[in-house]
Amino acid sequence: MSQLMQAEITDCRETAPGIWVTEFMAPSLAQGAVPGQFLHIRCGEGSDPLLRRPISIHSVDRQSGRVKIMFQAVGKGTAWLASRRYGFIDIIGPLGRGFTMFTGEQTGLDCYNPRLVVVGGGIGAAPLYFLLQELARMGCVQQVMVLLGARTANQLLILDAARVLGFNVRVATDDGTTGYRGPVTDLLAEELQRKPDFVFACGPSPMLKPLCDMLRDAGVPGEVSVEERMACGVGACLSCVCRVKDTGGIETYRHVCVDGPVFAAGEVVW
Amino acid sequence: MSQLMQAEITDCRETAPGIWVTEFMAPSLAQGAVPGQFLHIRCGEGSDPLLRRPISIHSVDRQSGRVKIMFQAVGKGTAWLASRRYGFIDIIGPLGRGFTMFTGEQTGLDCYNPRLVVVGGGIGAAPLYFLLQELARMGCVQQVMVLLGARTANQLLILDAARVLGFNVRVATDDGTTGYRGPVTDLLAEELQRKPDFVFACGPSPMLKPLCDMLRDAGVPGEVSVEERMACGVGACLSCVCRVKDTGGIETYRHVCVDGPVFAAGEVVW
Amino acid sequence: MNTEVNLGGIVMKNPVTTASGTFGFGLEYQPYVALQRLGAITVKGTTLKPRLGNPPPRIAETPSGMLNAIGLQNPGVERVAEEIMPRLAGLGVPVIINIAGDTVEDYAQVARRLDGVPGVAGLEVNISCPNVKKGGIQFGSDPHTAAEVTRAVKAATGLPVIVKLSPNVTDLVAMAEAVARAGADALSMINTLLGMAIDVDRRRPVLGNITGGLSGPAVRPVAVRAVWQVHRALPFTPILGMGGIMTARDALEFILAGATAVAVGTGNFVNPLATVDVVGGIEQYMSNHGFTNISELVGLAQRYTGDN
Amino acid sequence: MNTEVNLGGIVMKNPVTTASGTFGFGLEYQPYVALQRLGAITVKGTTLKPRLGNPPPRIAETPSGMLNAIGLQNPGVERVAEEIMPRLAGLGVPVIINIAGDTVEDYAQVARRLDGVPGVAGLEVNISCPNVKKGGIQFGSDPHTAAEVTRAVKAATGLPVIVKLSPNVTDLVAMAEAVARAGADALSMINTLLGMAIDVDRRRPVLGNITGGLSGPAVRPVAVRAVWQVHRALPFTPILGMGGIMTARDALEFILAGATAVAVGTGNFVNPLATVDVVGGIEQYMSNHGFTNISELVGLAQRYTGDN
Ligand SMILES: Cc1cc2nc3c(=O)[nH]c(=O)nc-3n(C[C@H](O)[C@H](O)[C@H](O)COP(=O)(O)OP(=O)(O)OC[C@H]3O[C@@H](n4cnc5c(N)ncnc54)[C@H](O)[C@@H]3O)c2cc1C
Ligand SMILES: Cc1cc2nc3c(=O)[nH]c(=O)nc-3n(C[C@H](O)[C@H](O)[C@H](O)COP(=O)(O)OP(=O)(O)OC[C@H]3O[C@@H](n4cnc5c(N)ncnc54)[C@H](O)[C@@H]3O)c2cc1C
Ligand SMILES: Cc1cc2nc3c(=O)[nH]c(=O)nc-3n(C[C@H](O)[C@H](O)[C@H](O)COP(=O)(O)O)c2cc1C
Ligand SMILES: Cc1cc2nc3c(=O)[nH]c(=O)nc-3n(C[C@H](O)[C@H](O)[C@H](O)COP(=O)(O)O)c2cc1C
Ligand code: FES
Ligand code: FES
Repeated sequence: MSQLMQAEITDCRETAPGIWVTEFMAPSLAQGAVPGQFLHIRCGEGSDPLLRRPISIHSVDRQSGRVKIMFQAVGKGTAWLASRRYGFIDIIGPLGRGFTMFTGEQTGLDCYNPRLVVVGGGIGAAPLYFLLQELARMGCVQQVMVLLGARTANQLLILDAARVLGFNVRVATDDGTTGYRGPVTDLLAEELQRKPDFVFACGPSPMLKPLCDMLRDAGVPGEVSVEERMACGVGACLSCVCRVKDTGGIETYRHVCVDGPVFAAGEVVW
Repeated sequence: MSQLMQAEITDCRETAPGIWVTEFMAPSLAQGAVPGQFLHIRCGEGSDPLLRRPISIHSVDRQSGRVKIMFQAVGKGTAWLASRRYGFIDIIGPLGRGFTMFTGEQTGLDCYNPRLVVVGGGIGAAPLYFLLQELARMGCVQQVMVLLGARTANQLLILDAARVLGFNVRVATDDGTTGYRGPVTDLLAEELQRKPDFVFACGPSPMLKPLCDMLRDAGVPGEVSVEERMACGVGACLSCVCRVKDTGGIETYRHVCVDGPVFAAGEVVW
Repeated sequence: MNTEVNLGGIVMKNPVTTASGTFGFGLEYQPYVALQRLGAITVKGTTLKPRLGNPPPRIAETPSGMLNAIGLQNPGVERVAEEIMPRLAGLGVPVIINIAGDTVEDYAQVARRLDGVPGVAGLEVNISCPNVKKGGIQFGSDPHTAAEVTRAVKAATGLPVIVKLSPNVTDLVAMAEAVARAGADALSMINTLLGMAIDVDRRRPVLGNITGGLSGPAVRPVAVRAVWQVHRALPFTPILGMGGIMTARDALEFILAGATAVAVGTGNFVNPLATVDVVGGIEQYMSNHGFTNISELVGLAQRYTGDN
Repeated sequence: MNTEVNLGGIVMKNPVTTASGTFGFGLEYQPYVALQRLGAITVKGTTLKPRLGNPPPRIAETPSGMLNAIGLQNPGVERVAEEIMPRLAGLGVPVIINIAGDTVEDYAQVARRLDGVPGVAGLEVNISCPNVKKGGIQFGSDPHTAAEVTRAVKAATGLPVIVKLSPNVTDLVAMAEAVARAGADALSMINTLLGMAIDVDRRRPVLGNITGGLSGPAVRPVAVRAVWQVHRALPFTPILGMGGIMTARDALEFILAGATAVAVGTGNFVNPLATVDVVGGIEQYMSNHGFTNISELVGLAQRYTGDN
């Protein structure tokens, strides 16, 4: 159940150039959240910046009740957040629908011992670490291939952490400073040859759009986490729409904050 | 000459409940400023709060180039300022006309070895400490009577500091927790019996208004530092007007930021 | 202490409601807010037929404000009456339904359909939504058509009718007078200011709809002025004031200017507890300053006439 | 890289000037700003006779904005022409004088007096100051009188005439068309939005004048929309855009929406270097994005027509 809370910051550090990880105490989140869900965080004290910022849950430690977010300082809200080293942050969460594998809802993933691919691009890797944590907890490490892409080597996120969990990881960078030189979707194309059972992805639209096309063409089901500007975060303001095709093929809007941020790959109209 | 500068904070502490002293490096101010002048300080990063806040110079150390301001955290601008413990503050200054004794301008104070009274009410004492520093430097300590008023004992400012400089100080509090119980103007009434040569005062309007009347009635010249809301601080926006009577007795507006904040006591129309 | 107000026939136990479109149908905020603490709940703009709304992006943040171009996405009056109202009726809080349409007849039909639906305490007629191309803006900027819509809605319902005014006009008082004469039981103001933002990197408007409505603290001075002017001209017409209210002090600006009740809009997004904080803060203010009835505060700043 | 613009006959080496009333006569900011870096300096509103202005308080801070009710305090056109212009003429920067009046004849007389005064590059006609009771607001909200003022000023001077529009109107485009037809060489927008604030503790308006004009970042979305709409309707009439510009990115929003030049107002109070920062930032943007002439940017966002 989502709550409004003041969570005490226990750590905040820059983990890669411009990428920050903030840790805070939030036992209810650590217990109740599902990978893919997000938090709506107040990033300022006055009225500028005004709106909360949606940030995914990066990892949880159920034991200690600590939760982490990983974010890129891109504008004034995230810059403010990065400047908070102690004290409290004002959070609403957990919000949204996470990856359905963990929500108990019906999913495209209904086979036994499924072979999975997890694809992260840039800061889109942030929520995927929580996903990997859960997959590891379920003992799925062997059946998962993790593909990570970034602009350049020092922007590759969650790589070491994923390997520590025991996952098989392949990487791609735009400038070839490490791994494959080119888009991470090229690596996915190779993986799709092996007909995986399900693909999880999070990243920028220019990565997710072709990715969804590839999944459709390959006939592989999957889920993607998408972004849209949000005001309320709770389904009240109707701002965060994403165009989707419903099962009957009819196009309509769904709301990223309550119907998403995770959508079936085939559902999203790019 | 006034400058726009980024001054490094060297200290910030709460000196009385809700009253802060911030010290920063600003050699040009330490050298060039005159008691009664003020600084126009940016109190925030985004656009809320938007405008700079005028704060008087509290003390200067010409040797080290350090300057102090003393301020009450009353609203969001001053609250922000109080939260800055290190880093830089964005200042314009020194601004305005200080006490004329130090500006080389003509003044009502044209006698030899003048007997002076300095009257401060509440946070109005802040700029008066700089005045006392200068008077002490000029060797005037013996001829000066300092009167300080406050709501209650722990809000009495610059008392110890003034005594350390060797000044004679009398105090008044509204609640009688220390010194005379009642307005500091009652103490001034007593002093005026002794016909001092000049009175310097800074404090809230409800103190300055009767004070100016008392000086007029006693025929004693003096100067008061007044406050008005400011946007530019440099005479460009025409917002900070104070109604004054010019020498011909004609009422007009003067601008607190450039014509003040120090005005001849007889000039101000309350 | 008495904080009860009567907003043109809608009795509210305190003067605080939600601004239409910012609080969904109330239920979205139930996990966070004790809805029973509210004087009323004003829900999303409702039209005759369901609407999908505008293409994204639908919002943009601006300094101390936001632009929105939702485009009146809503499930249509039928579902509101049949599915949503039954869930809201049980809360024991008056529900004000904001209605909109493309034609005068649309408004009347929506009003008629809602007449007698349990739980509906009043209608707020949105003649001022800047995000709907047909109707909407025209109704809100011409006194004659505004009066016509008002008359049609009044004729179609026995419920109290609040007419919501747009600030995007030269003469707000003329608009207020026209709809008051046409029978409006109360006025609400302000709807959003027409604005836009441009994405400098992509060199195109940020919003899918190009222009949108500006709300939030940024617009508060405009809203307070609107309430002040209209209350001065029409002292006996109750006003529901809104625009940038985040705290009780903000709300009190509106009340002192002449608003009988206030609505919190964008503030809910920032602080989901904004409404109840406002309720508590107003009570605190009244007890601190020795006021026993909220009505003593309404328009009190208008009495000030000194020169300084 | 060419950043020169022609604002209805006023040639500016870059598109950046100051908003009238926020930069005094320029000299006040000389200790902080290299004035020669500016495309032009627009000075305080000048009237036929000196004016004392309104009683204090004259300003109030609001979220991301400020209210002002200066009331056109100024030394009168005679002193501006005789004493101030000689000091400004030597700077080598075009000076635009903002003029105001209570009657059409007032405007004409001020314009006539300034004709031929060395250093004066153009006039900005303030038909929209909300803080002067006689005239002012009326001229700015009625297309006919606005056109009349424009014609009178044009007839009285050979200088380029910019007419400054108020956003406090229902139909800004109609105002723009009226003054353009009446001969305005350029339009400037926006003047301040009418607003007010109430001191909740003292239960009275904050400003001595009760209402005032809202400016600063808070109003930027309204200003950008104004420029967008007017440029769309009158693509060949140069626009001086202003309202909440603090940075080059803010200025570029106006230029991309259709402004030929921009003015920094309230931003000067926050950052005295705002104008020169904007000049530098626009140059930086042009070189980053491969633009060689500023004219390529004017109205560029209007070309966008896609659905997303
Ligand atoms: C469900 C969800 C989960 C997210 N998770 C993460 C995460 O784990 N780590 C991370 O770094 N970023 C994440 N983002 C993106 C993050 O919300 C934006 O980077 C952030 O809002 C930018 O705020 P700003 O003030 O720094 O930037 P500004 O550009 O100043 O923001 C201006 C406005 O635009 C909105 N905005 C800007 N970029 C985005 C965006 N990409 N998505 C949605 N709104 C945006 C802001 O919220 C704000 O309202 C997520 C977005 C969504 C929708
Ligand atoms: C020349 C001068 C010197 C001053 N020196 C000092 C000093 O040494 N120490 C000190 O504590 N205070 C001083 N003040 C008062 C100080 O400027 C205000 O307390 C401060 O601006 C309040 O800002 P805020 O954001 O905390 O309050 P808010 O109430 O949020 O401020 C809102 C707006 O009102 C203005 N404002 C509020 N109170 C005052 C005031 N008393 N005078 C002028 N503007 C005001 C603010 O600048 C701001 O624009 C001085 C004022 C002036 C004019
Ligand atoms: C996201 C959003 C949606 C809105 N939808 C409606 C609506 O459907 N009907 C309406 O009359 N006003 C609508 N409004 C306007 C608000 O009810 C209110 O008048 C305005 O936002 C000013 O108040 P605020 O500054 O507190 O938000 C909407 C505002 C926002 C921000
Ligand atoms: C203190 C102040 C004084 C102003 N005086 C004038 C004036 O004399 N004439 C005029 O046309 N506009 C005047 N304006 C309006 C500005 O020129 C400008 O149109 C408005 O402030 C919006 O720009 P900004 O948000 O950048 O300040 C004044 C604005 C302020 C804040
Ligand atoms: S952010 Fe308000 S509905 Fe999604
Ligand atoms: S503050 Fe601008 S003139 Fe004094």
